[in-house]
Amino acid sequence: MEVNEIIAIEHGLKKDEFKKICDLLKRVPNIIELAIFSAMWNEHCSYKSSKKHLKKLNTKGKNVIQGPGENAGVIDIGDNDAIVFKIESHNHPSFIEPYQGAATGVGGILRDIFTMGARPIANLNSIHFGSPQHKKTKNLLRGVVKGIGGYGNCIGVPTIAGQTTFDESYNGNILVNAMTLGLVNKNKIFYSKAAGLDKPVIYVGSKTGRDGIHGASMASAIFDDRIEEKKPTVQVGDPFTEKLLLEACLELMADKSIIAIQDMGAAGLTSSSVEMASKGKLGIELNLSKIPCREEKMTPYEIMLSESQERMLIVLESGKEKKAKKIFDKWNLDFAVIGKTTNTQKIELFFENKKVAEIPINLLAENAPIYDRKWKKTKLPQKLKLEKNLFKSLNLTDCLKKILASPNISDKQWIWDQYDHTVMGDTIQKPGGDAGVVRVHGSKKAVASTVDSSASYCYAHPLTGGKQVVCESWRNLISVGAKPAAITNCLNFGNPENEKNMGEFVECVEGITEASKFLNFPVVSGNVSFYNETKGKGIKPTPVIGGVGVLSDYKQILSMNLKNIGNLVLVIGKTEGHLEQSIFAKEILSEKKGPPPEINFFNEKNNGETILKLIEKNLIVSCHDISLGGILTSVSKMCIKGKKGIRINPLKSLINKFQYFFGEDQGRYIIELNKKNFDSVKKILDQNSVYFDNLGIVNDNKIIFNNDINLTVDELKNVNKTWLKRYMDH
Amino acid sequence: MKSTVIIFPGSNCDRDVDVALKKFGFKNQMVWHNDCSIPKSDLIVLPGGFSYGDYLRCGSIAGKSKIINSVIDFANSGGLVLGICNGFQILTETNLLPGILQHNKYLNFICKNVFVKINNKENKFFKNIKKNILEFHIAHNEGNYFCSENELKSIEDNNQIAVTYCNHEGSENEEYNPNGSVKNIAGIFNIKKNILGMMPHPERMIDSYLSGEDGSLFFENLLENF
Amino acid sequence: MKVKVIVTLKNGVLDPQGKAIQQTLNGMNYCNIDKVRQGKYFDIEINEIDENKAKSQVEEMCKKLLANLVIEDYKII
Amino acid sequence: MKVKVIVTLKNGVLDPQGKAIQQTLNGMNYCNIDKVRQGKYFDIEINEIDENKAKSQVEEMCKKLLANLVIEDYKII
Ligand SMILES: Nc1ncnc2c1ncn2[C@@H]1O[C@H](COP(=O)(O)OP(=O)(O)O)[C@@H](O)[C@H]1O
Ligand SMILES: [Mg+2]
Repeated sequence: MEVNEIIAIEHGLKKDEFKKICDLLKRVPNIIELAIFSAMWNEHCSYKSSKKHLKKLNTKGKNVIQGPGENAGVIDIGDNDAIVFKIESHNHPSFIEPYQGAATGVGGILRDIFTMGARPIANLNSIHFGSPQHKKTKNLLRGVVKGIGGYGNCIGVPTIAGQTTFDESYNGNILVNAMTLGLVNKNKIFYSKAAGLDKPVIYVGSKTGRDGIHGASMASAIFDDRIEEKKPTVQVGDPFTEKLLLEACLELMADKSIIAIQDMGAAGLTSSSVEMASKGKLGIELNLSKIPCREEKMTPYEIMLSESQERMLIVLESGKEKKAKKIFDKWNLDFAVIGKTTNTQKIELFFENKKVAEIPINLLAENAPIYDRKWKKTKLPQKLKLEKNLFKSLNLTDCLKKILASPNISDKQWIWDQYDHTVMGDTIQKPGGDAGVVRVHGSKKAVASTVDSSASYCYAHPLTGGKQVVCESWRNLISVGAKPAAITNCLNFGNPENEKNMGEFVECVEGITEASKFLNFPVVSGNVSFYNETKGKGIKPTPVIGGVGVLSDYKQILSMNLKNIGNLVLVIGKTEGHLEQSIFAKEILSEKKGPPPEINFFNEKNNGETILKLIEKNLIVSCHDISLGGILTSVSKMCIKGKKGIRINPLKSLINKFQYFFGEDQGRYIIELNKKNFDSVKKILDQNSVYFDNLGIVNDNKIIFNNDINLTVDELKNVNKTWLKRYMDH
Repeated sequence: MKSTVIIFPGSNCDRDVDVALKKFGFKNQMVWHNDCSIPKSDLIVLPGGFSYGDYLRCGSIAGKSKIINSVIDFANSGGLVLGICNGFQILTETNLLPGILQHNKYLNFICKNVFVKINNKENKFFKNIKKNILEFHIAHNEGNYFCSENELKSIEDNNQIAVTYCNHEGSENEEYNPNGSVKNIAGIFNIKKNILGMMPHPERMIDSYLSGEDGSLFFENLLENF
Repeated sequence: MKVKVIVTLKNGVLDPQGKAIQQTLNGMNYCNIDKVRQGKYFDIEINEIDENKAKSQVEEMCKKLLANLVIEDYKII
Repeated sequence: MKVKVIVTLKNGVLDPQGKAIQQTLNGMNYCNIDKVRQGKYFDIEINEIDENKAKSQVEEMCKKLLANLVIEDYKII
């Protein structure tokens, strides 16, 4: 087939990009070469719109072993142990086929982790759906949850935490982000950089089929009415084969046979082979006739673009082929020597004894286009004047109930009951806490992890929103007693060719960077998902932060459950009563305008670190950060989880009770302590200039405040637990 | 005491049960499904997981594996066999235990703590456990125990019901039946009571930082009864 | 040649998936759906030209693996 | 009346179950089994006497619920 501009455009390339390809090659590419270019120059692989801004991220830290640029980031957690982690999006495929889309999302991120030699120890997920009233929402949610569970449960990695939100901006474009953490000996990490000449290139795993051809371009294609036509590109996952692949790879890695390894993710064999060669400044030669194919008569074009799952590419030490094959035979997986490394710095493909493609690697990697897209700043919205009589007709009890039953606050146990969260026998904080926690098998240490996003804040003011998400992640880790270590990020945005969407991206990244620098909370890996829009309407900017923290002694873990009657409950951090962009504003006042709460980095850091001191000295027995829904929502959850009540003290604050109880000021926590420790706690708080309020005293089973609230914890629990279950059952 | 855990491709609780057995004093060894024989053991455990991806029917393909004949011989000669979750499914698929485990009634995977009542203590698995109700943990998609009425009658007549789902006080209401099992059955024995299959995972309940500690009672007792 | 097999649950065996589908269909306003039973279907490619031989071999496979006769019936179609 | 439906994976879509079954059969010494594909079978009892009407209604249900046309085909038998 003659390649021309029209065909190039059909492959997702722009006119000038096609021209650039012809110029660089000094000829018109053939169809296979065009396919390779289109895959490599696609937003998904090339990061062409985001690269310029991602460079600004704070990626350095004392504990960082590997920052962005590898399959996943790696941090040092002491005693030769390292944690490998990353988050990835599978938004578009999940919208088209929720079960398989979500399942293969989990499969993909798991491979990124074990590719580096790490055994996966925990999964997380951040999932975002349209309005509950939207006709597609329920089935998408059901399918996505089943898919995540179907894959993670089967492979035997616990899903320890997650996040689920509903917002109409996701009506036509849901978000499914999956994160995995793995454990590795820090001296036995594997990378994707090829090295050495004439080294055998090995293909292992499942056979190649016609699945997902053009998947990478689909991930970057705007949804429109022709979406049905894109359907056949969805891949089917096989968690069973992935489990075998995981065990086989780890077995092979125990020995010194592997020079470089890379999973075949987006753009399959194309991107994996090009990336390995590019990193090693080498060439690579592949014989496509040797690829194990599932179907007959697959063409080189199809083979290079296939996104069949559960496959890996390995550069092996010469002479180790037999040994490696034996391992893969044992696990009943395909194994084939398909090529070798060369000194040509080209990718050269052969098929049926003919050379079918030849491209200098640097044209695909370094010379891929980079765009400095136009972007627009978002002005900080004006503060609203909330008139007194707005609150007059409101009653605290009703507001609390309404908020606890609202989709974004309601309990998500219906979801995580379907995820195996206890397999591997080390989960010490299951979903439902501020962060999930797993022990480092066989040691005193534990690792905490959380995924967070605040799309409404980011939409109102991306810079502040970007800062806020990082801070929230930090707080969630502190709340379980973990020292925050590093983050990964999944940047879900609309169309980068749209100045407003691009501006949201740029400013969120800026916010993330500032916060991550101030908190010394580096970014070690991540993923960008653009073009999350339907019919010209983008989603709210949704950067998802995956945070990881470390407990040096797992026995120091803290939960949010209220523990003992008579204990004191304090609010740490100052409450100013910021209601704009809060759940209260949205659910009770139907008000969507105004700025998000401000971030004060100094207080954020100081409050968090002081709480860690209290935990270290065993002075507090529970802790919960204050997030969506403010103090009253947060303390209600502590009551529900701990099956205890609280008598709340009369307010001393100047702001009204709604602002006090539902305001979403940042940097705050609620802690519970035994009365006898109050003096010691106060001393530490005072020494560190940390502001606190006395919120109340734990009681048997009632939440009481003046004459405004008098509810049993069971009532609260029912209100909080029923919404999602009922929604899904009907 | 020597125990053996069989690893099938797709098993994923093999390490967990190995950890538990060793913690309570067993000398445990792992045996690969493609091996032809099992070293001398006092107990064989078929662990949880998704052997062969749970494809076709859970446990059905494992029931055709090479090692399974050795397990059957061991069981038929009176050796102690414990099948947990997927292991239970394998035991029914090999006809070492009657009935079958179907898809959960409410069609979702369930991962949570449940209570089970011990129905029969005249066997090595539960003999000296003081409590009658244990808090255990389940994690499965196909734990809905089913058998024909005749079979059920024979199971009851022979005292083969091992554990049943209940609440913390022992009430066996349908409300406390998480998956729709006949008679709230969570685990059963063979007639001779040397084979136990059950859906709950005692190996996930072996220290106070996990979901509970009643699994410790189970393993401690098992060791004691040798 | 190709042999096709259907495996269904025996009468009287509870079929939670079938029931859920029926309820969903009723909920979608297909009110005249009285019952749904779900089963399995297999397409088997067998290297055997004699139809009778192929079928009897598949029958054997059904008994040994494809169906669990405790709760299922099979039918070669 | 009763309508019977078979839902199968589209050609070329990975069928991990079918693959596992085929390998097991090969392992059980059925060496002439070249390929197994697994699908779903539905037995639908529909309160409708007109066969054509019943079938066209089931067809609609297949499109809306029983099959996911992204990866599956259906056939009324
Ligand atoms: N998709 C999910 N997967 C796993 N766990 C989830 C998921 N969604 C929510 N959760 C769990 O529910 C808990 C409560 O979530 P959420 O209602 O967002 O509360 P919070 O505002 O306190 O974080 C989370 O901490 C998380 O562990
Ligand atoms: Mg929290």
